[in-house]
Amino acid sequence: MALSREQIAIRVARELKDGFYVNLGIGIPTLVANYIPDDIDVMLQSENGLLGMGPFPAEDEVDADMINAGKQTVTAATGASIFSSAESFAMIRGGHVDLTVLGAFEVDVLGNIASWMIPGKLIKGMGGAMDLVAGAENIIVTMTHASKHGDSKLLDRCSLPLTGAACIKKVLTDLAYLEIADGAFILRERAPGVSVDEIIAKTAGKLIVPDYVPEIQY
Amino acid sequence: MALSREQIAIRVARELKDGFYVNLGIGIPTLVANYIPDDIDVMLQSENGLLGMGPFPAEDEVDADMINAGKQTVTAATGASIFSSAESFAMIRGGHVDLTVLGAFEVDVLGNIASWMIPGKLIKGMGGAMDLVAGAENIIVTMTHASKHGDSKLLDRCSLPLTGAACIKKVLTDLAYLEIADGAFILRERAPGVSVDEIIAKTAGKLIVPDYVPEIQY
Amino acid sequence: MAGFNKIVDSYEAAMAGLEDGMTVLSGGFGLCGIPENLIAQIKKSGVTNLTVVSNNCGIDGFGLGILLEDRQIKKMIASYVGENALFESQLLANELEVELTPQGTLAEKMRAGGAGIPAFYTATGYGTPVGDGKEVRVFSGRSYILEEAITGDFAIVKGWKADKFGNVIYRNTAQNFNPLAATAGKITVVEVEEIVEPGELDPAHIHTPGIYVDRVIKGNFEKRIEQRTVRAAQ
Amino acid sequence: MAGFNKIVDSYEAAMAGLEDGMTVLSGGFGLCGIPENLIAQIKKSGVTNLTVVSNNCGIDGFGLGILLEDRQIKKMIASYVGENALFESQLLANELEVELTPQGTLAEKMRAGGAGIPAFYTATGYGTPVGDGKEVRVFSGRSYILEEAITGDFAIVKGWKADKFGNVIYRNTAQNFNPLAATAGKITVVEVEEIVEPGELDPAHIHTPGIYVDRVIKGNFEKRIEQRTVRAAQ
Repeated sequence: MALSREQIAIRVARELKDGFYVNLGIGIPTLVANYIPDDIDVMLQSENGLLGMGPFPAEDEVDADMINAGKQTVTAATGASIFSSAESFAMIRGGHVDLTVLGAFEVDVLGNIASWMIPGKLIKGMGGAMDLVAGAENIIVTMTHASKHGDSKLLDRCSLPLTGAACIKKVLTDLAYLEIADGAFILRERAPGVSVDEIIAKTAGKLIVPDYVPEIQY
Repeated sequence: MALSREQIAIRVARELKDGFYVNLGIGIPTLVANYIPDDIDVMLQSENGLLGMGPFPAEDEVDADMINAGKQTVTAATGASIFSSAESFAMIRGGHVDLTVLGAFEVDVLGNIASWMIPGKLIKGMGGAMDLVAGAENIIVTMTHASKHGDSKLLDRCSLPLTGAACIKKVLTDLAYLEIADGAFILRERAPGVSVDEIIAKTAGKLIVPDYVPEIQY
Repeated sequence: MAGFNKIVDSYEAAMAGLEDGMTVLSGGFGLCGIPENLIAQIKKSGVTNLTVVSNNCGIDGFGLGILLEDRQIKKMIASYVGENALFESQLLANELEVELTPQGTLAEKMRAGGAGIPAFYTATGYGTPVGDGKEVRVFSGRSYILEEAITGDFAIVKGWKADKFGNVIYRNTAQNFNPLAATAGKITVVEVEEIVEPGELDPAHIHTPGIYVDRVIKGNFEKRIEQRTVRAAQ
Repeated sequence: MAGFNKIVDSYEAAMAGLEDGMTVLSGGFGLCGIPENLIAQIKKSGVTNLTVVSNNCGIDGFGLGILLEDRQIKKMIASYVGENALFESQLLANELEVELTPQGTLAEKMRAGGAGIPAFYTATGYGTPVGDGKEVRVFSGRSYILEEAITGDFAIVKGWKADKFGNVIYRNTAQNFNPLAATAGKITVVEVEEIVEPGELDPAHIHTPGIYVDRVIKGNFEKRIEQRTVRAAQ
């Protein structure tokens, strides 16, 4: 069965390592913060200028001057630092963030990602996404494997305008965890109860299927 | 008679305007701080990262962590700000400093300045001088009109490696105050008792002498 | 002597000199740390054909969104827009020009504008529509695009506290683009919640040194919250 | 869990991994705000063929000057050198390579190195020997030269206070190049006068956020003064 949003977040959280600085995009990536393993410390970076993002505030802690990149009211964790947008993106673009998790419309076998613009629809802008994909060595894309109409989002070449070129190496969908290398998706794990055949059917881009593809354990 | 170091500083101080942010180089320019007119406020920028430099400290105020660009112990004036070298030169290179006063070996009719390097002698480096001359609209160069050997320092073309190209518009020497425009020095004022003929004799670069050249008043 | 006293007493004086066709840089991220009263003054002044540079364009009826009501904005340079219906309708009707710029590039462009750097290379946007028509250059085997600095005729900035010299500190994440905009305006206007005496702000912890600031005004702020999010009571 | 505890207990541990031929970025201006104990540890370690990037090179017997004694520095990138006789003699004997860089360009190169900007244009140095061999480009009628970023294998930094997460503040003008070097080291080591508990430093006034810092050590400092200048007693 396809993974739930929470299950995707739980699987992503396993990629976190002790001492990681992590930027979590809006949507499913944000949920990852709820599943950080107890035995590790990570520090969350919010690109509007906060390193060490804490949980949402209690009612009496709400502060209009303390928000995250999703414009939600948040708190600062003990030991946080707050800075300008230029400093924040110096961190991001300078490669100091250990892991970035973000959503996408499409990913392809070259590691290209399209996540910000659907021609013909209203274009709201890329925000910090282009900076994040250009700045991080280590990026996990989370998305559904196929659209509601059944069209694969894992392609040979992205059809939509790119957010970044040749920058994605890891994709977690509702069906599978895949790595991108040497011009192909490599199927590393599958959602519990999802067959390799289903993943093959829903992956338009070149797919390499190893002999053994374990199920993701929950 | 040629101006003393103090007289040069006094004349330069007359170029200060109320509300000016000013960077004073090492040597004679530093003395300008002693002659700021009582009826105006200026704020001194020191390129090591201090805006609002105060006087030298009293014995019991000496602080190894509070120095100026000449590495002298100083104080911070009330309302000062302290920042990194990048921020300091953002101010300088971004054109936010209203007036820069610095010394030179040579200046020429194109506004070129040479102040940092004499081939064959030990080269100590340009420090912040190249940034200052490239960043300021308004620069006053102070120097002796001629070398000890009588060689003019106001030339058609600088003979020494440049600190900056086409950036100097005002020169105050021990003999005269000159502006640079349209490929010539324009003699605006002369030191008390110094004849126009002496200035002509000691100026190698093209010199324009207006009909009336007042003496600098002290 | 007037000296370094940059305090003005009215919003008219704060925005004096703003004219049709000028470029205005604004601090703020979403509705956080926006110079809301300076924006309101721009609306009141009725100037038009503005180019506005800001990460976002406010919402319907608040922040920069109110400058859309009388079509005062000709061109918007931003990283993320469209949180308001009026923006969308003017955009679709070609009444508004939009130049979308990655958030980090936008921040760096403003900083560069203030710091005398006319252009810089960045990996952000390479291989995307943002890179179209821009010079590509390879450094150490990686491709980068050339991005030019941004400056403005005015910068409008929201601070927390300032002194009369124009030294400013920001509160929490209301800092965002404010100190960058502050460096890059020919005339930089800062509105703050509190004016303090010179010396009250720790010199080593001033976010915007007064050299960048031309005018300071004390305002009252609504500080509207865009996404009020709280955790469950314990 | 080790987590974000970056405190090390010995200078050996602080500089572990430094090898012959590496590039070291150092904070400090003159003798102000120099990481004096980290420099001493480099001397003790005996590594050679270093490229050192710092505004100055200390004086005879103190600061980076001590690395000249055993000829540990192969190349110096600085804006102003020659405050010490040993430097001069090694330079004249061609035992030391020097790349003189304008102070503002040097600061910006380090910042760029930390911020993922491989190169930028600046007016500084155009038409001078600094511009020789560098690309010139005209923006808005003015000529600029292209300058490339600097990064280091190590950055050595002197802070005032730090917490175990590596958040650092600097004291007065001892800030100078320190926060810039801190961003541009593959391994950034900060020595401080005091280690404080996380949360003691105001989040909005941290000069160097911990993300840039790999190791923190508490040291004792001589803080030698280069030009002790006092005013006459009243």
